[in-house]
Amino acid sequence: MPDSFFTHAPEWRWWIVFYFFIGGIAGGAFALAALLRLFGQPGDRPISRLGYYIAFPGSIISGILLILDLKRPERFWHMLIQSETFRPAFKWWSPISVGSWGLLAFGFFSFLAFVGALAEIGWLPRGLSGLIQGRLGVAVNVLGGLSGFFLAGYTGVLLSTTNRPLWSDTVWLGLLFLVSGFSTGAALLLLLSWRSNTPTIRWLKELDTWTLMLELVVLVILLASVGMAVLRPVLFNAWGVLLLVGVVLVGILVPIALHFRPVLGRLTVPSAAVLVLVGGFILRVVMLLSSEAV
Amino acid sequence: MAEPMGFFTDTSVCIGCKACEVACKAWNQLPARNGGKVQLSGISYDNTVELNGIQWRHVKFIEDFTPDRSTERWLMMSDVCKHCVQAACLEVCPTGAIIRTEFDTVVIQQNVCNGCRSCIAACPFGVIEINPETNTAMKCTLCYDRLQAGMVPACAQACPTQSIQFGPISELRQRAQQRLEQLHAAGVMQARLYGHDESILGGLNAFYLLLDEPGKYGLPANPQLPSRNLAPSAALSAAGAVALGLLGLVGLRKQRMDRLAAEERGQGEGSHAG
Amino acid sequence: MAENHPVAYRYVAEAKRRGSKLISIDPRYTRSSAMADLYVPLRSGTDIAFLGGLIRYMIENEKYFKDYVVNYTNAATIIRDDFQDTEDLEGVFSGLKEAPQGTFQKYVYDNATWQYKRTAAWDAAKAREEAMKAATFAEMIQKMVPPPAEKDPTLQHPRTVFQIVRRHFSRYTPEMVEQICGTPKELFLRVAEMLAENSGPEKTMTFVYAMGWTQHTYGVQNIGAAALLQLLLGNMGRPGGGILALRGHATIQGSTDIPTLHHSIQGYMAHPDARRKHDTLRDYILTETRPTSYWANLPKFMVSYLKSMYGDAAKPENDFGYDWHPKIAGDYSFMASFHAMALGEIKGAFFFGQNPATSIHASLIRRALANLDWMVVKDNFEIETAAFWYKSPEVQSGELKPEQIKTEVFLFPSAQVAEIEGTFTNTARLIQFHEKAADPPGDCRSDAWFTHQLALRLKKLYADSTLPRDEGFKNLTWDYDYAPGTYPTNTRIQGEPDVMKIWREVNGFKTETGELLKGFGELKDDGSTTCASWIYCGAYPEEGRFLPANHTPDPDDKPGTHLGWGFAWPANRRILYNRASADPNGNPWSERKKLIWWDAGQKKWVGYDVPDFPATKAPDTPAKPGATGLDAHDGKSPFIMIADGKGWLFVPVGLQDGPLPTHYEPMESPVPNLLYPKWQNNPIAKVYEHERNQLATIGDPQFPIVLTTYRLTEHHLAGGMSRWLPWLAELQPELFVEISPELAAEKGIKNLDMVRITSKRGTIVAKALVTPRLRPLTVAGKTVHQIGMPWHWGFMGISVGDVVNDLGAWVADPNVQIHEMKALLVNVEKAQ
Amino acid sequence: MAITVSRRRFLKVGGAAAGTAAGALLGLGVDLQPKQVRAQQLRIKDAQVYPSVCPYCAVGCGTLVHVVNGQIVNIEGNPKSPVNKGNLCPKGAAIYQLHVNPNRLTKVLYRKPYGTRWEVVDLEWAMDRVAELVKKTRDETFVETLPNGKRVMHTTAIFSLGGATIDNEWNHIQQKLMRGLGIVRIENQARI
Repeated sequence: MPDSFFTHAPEWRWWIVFYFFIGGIAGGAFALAALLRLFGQPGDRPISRLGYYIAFPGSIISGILLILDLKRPERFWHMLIQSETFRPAFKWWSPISVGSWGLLAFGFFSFLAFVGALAEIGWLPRGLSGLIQGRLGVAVNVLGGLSGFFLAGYTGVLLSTTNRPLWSDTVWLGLLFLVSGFSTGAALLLLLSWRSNTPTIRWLKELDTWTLMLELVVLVILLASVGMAVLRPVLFNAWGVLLLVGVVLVGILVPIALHFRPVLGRLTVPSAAVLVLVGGFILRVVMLLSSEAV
Repeated sequence: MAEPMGFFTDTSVCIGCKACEVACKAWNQLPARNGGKVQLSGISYDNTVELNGIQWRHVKFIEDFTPDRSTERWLMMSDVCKHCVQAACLEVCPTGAIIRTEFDTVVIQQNVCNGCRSCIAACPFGVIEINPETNTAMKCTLCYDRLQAGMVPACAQACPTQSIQFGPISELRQRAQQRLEQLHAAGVMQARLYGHDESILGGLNAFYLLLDEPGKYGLPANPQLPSRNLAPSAALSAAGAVALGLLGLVGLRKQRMDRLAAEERGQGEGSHAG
Repeated sequence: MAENHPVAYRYVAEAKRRGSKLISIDPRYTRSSAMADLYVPLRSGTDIAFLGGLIRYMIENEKYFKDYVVNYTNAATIIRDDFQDTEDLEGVFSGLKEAPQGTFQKYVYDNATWQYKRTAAWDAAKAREEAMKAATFAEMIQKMVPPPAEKDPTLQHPRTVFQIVRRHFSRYTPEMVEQICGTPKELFLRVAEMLAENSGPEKTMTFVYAMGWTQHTYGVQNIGAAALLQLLLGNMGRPGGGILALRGHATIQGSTDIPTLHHSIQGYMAHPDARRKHDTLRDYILTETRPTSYWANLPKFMVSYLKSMYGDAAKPENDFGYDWHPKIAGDYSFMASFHAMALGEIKGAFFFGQNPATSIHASLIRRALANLDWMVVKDNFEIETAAFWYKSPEVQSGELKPEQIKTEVFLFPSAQVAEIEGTFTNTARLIQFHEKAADPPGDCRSDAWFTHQLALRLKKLYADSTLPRDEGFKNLTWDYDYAPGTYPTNTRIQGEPDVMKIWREVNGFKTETGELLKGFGELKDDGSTTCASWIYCGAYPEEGRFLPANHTPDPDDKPGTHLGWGFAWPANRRILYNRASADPNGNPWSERKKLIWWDAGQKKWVGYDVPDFPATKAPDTPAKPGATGLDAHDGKSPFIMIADGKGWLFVPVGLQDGPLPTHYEPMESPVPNLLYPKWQNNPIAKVYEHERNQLATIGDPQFPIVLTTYRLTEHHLAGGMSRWLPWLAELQPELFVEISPELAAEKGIKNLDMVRITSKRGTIVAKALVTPRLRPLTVAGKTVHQIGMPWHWGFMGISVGDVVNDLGAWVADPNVQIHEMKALLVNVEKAQ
Repeated sequence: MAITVSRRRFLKVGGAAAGTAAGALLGLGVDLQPKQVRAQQLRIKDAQVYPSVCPYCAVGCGTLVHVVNGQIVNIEGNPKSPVNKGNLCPKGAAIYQLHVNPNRLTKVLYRKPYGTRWEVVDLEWAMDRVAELVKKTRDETFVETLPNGKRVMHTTAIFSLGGATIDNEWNHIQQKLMRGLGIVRIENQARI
């Protein structure tokens, strides 16, 4: 039996599945928004703002989900502050520690961007739009974008930095989740703006398709890296079927096909986006729960 | 710092009496599963089945018989937290709840743990679980409180056959080596030590004499730290982030090119790099 | 041993580390077997065949310890000419006759022909007549000394014990052992060789047994066979030797010494009995005293006992109250009593920390409980016995209805060990004191409180009686209240008896001065000493010195007899008959195995233990012809309680069912008795007849499987002290039946399937634990399956399960009335 | 101490030798964790200790009972006892739960003849009632002499069962009281 089978499941279940999914979307959406801010046109601004609108609530929900998953939620702050000395608690080699700080940072920057975006459309004093514009905006976008990437990807690194079956039997999970976060972030942006057909949208569509192809490649490499001894007990069952149908077919291949053959007319883009989101969700479900089931 | 202390568990003399399990529960005031009302497991005489938050010692029973009984062995082993010198749980714990003590043992501070369970997933031996009464991660403390008072851990004191021996690691290693030689001399060539040297996680402060391969006892042959995956995993992710960023930039550049081309063709909207 | 007495096993583990060999002989591969150098399977209930085979092997191969056998056993003694062995009578000894009414037996033995051949004519009846006329007890005893027995130290005389034993076991060949026990011959021979190799001057070997040997209709003879073998190998009275009984209750030894048992009174004296010549104190003494052993002192023990009962009212003129003392007139043992209860002959019952509702043939017992007018249960939890009237399977099935059960039931909650001060006597006769640490909760009280308070109330109720029948009780001394001002102040509980006052009475004191006795050597037969238990005398030698509370162990480098820890009766001796640890001249048999030896300089026995021998009696002391007591033995006779000072290979008196162990089949057996086809079972075994107490026939096709029962280390007996404890309940949560993969395949049973087990007397269900630790054996040419079941369960508590003892039969060993739960015939089927 | 240094040194060297940067850094990371000393509250620190004996089998293991404020807080093997040297079996290790156990009875339960339920009754009342019943049954069933003229002075209609789990002192006064009353059906676990 592979060594990872002598371990116990941490019982990370639905809270974490949703956290990984929503955190991925939020991080991906922010990263996309930041890309548009930093390198795009003024015409990209509505979509980038949409990215901020998604990112900040996403970060809040992520935080709540993470806290809810704790067995002692009232001690969530122990992640950040040592309860006995009140010094910061930070272990750079512990993904969960770094992740807590990363989520905090992401929440902070996405909040700034969120405020900036609201200022930009006049819901808040105009002066605050400087948070996403000019030099400060660059800083917020760069740091927020990086933390967004981090948030989307670290969850996979976290799973790999264990001794559990599947998770620790590969080093590709972080990349997979990152790519999936990016694609689902893009998909949500596409879904929410499906009526428009701006260059930004076209860019997003294009980008999402490429991302999905990358995701497929990463997934294949990941499964290959895990090895049969682990795959057989973990994925040669209903979970594997779900992965093939829900992720590979529904979440990746069909959206790609739709991109090249928009058979559903106006509904093609939102349909593809929904499928990508569904696939991204199922990916988290399968990757977490198939290992937990061992 | 005091001398490193630990357990040497000699499974060749374990009689599977489970005194260690109960002595542990009694000293640490751990509850029985479901108040003791549980079902027969059907796995030989093992009905506690695993180490977990309320089961810090667990006796395994392995019936090793050939159909003709030419081989007949009933292996028993009292399992416990290994108190690894390189402890996976300690490594990943984000709150600092898990500490290394002055005895070189690994202890989860119950007033700090917030139940994130990363230690559970990290432990290569499946030692840690949440205690449903406290909702914190729990495992053997090697009776930290007793050690500080100069007492022997409850399980080692209870063990009738000295299968569980407690003492300074250096001394235990010598004893283990002697016992191994004694068994080899007696023709028990399958006997081996597990975790007695640095090859496994820098050394297990609770190490074993086994009568067969580790896998037979449910022990990983080559347990590793979870952090082995951190750098490659993080590097791949970082590279992925760069790749995705570049992908986006390429797209944006293409978009701009398209736009400039369109502008050249007709009078399009002016653009500014943002 | 590793299974049920793990902490005693610690010393075996230690010995094994030093190179000792361990053999496990058991129908099941147990946790002890897992530790053994050699595991030997055998069919349950065939131990005498196996041990007999070993005896034969040692004799035929001359592996016995000759010096020991010649000097320390009765091997050289010649038996009466009219003695006939089982070899002569095809399975029975001479003296078999029809049993009288009321014994639950078909036959009994008259042991007259089993006696030693005397050097002169001896008329015991006439001697007794003479003795009755004697003035003192000592003179009476003197008149009962018989002439010495004839001997042949060369052991060649055909009627020597040695030759009789040789002939008796001549048919127990390795082949016969294999046929009867199902043990492969090679394995048996390896056992024989290992035992022989590990016995002799340099080495000793010990047998460890528990109920696997005792719970048979020939249980006593099982032990007898082991004793015979150990005497042949010279392993008695020596360190590392002997036969160790692993007993199952904290003070099962103490409650046998101080007998809450019907057949004996204190210190292994027989209970006065209307069936024997016990009419007067003199009769009793003449019947019960063995004049040529330490038992010659019995009059002192008995008179001191009567003084402890009746105090100042016990006087020489009234035979020290002997007539007030009740006599037994039948078998009142456990099964006999429940048999009587089933017939409605018992009105009231007390159950103190014992749970008969899950005991032998429990369904019959539970029905019997409904015949009582009243019963008192005193326990920690609501055990099955207390709950029989509303929760038993018979009530569940509707056969009994609570509204129709007249029994008035009291359930008194008990204090537990740490809430009481008192002593337990362990299986090594070591009396140890436990202190009271805290008050028990609520109305929980110690059992001593209960009995004391009950006695005080009864004393009051009878205070005004003038009936002669109540005179004895009125004279019964009952002085256990603390002296004024000495009652402990750190307790809320009132009315506890003073434990040290009880000990005063048990240990004994001089009636004139009240001075505590220092040992049983000080006892007198004239009423000047009182002592309830002569064997416990000396445990409390003076005020403020209570040896059971001694807590000074030997240091690590000392011999390890730990004479400063607790008190082992008699006289703090740790190994009985330890004179045998030295050779006839008083020197240790070997340096390795020395324990006590004769120091010619000091002219006394010295060593690591308290000598179980007159301290200054030299090895070359000759026996005094015609003397009583130990003067009748020479200095080379270690067995001081035995009439000739020798270990008995052949037992002329004391056993009901023969002077030598003989293989018989259990009352229920899959095969005929291969050794003596005419006598399938112990001819004088007891059967408590009842319509519900039927037995399967030999090789009964309806019940082809042998069931043996056992205990688990995780539980305690009927479960009253374990099934209510969450920490223990979770370790073995449910009843199971261990079935070999072979039988499981035959019956279509899978692991954890529910299985129905049926005997001639009942049916229960249990979960199957299919395990290769059980295996089919080939017995008498046919395959015999054995299954095993732990019997701890019942219908109350955290961990519940069917009552395995429901399958049992009321059959008994004729010596001690123990049952036969270790070998039953059953059938096994998948349930549903 | 020497061994500690070498173990630590090995860790660093071994970590570096492992080759991967992360391995080295992380090995170091673990090693850099300070040794923490945390004062533990020993449950039995201020307890009174009473030597006792295990009430289960007949091996007679010595135990120590720890009491704080009149409450038993811990029971464990007595390392001084030559019988068990601190060892216990699972039952012995569970003695605490014989005492501190929610399933334990603390009141006298009484069931009337033909009753269908338990009643909680007063201890003194129950004792008085049992004494009355003993007297009544004894008086009704007492036999002075058998039909054959043998004097027996007994009753066989009352049965006293048990004793092997109970102190010697109780066994003594119980058998004395029973025999004093002429109750001869006395048995315990020794023959079953």
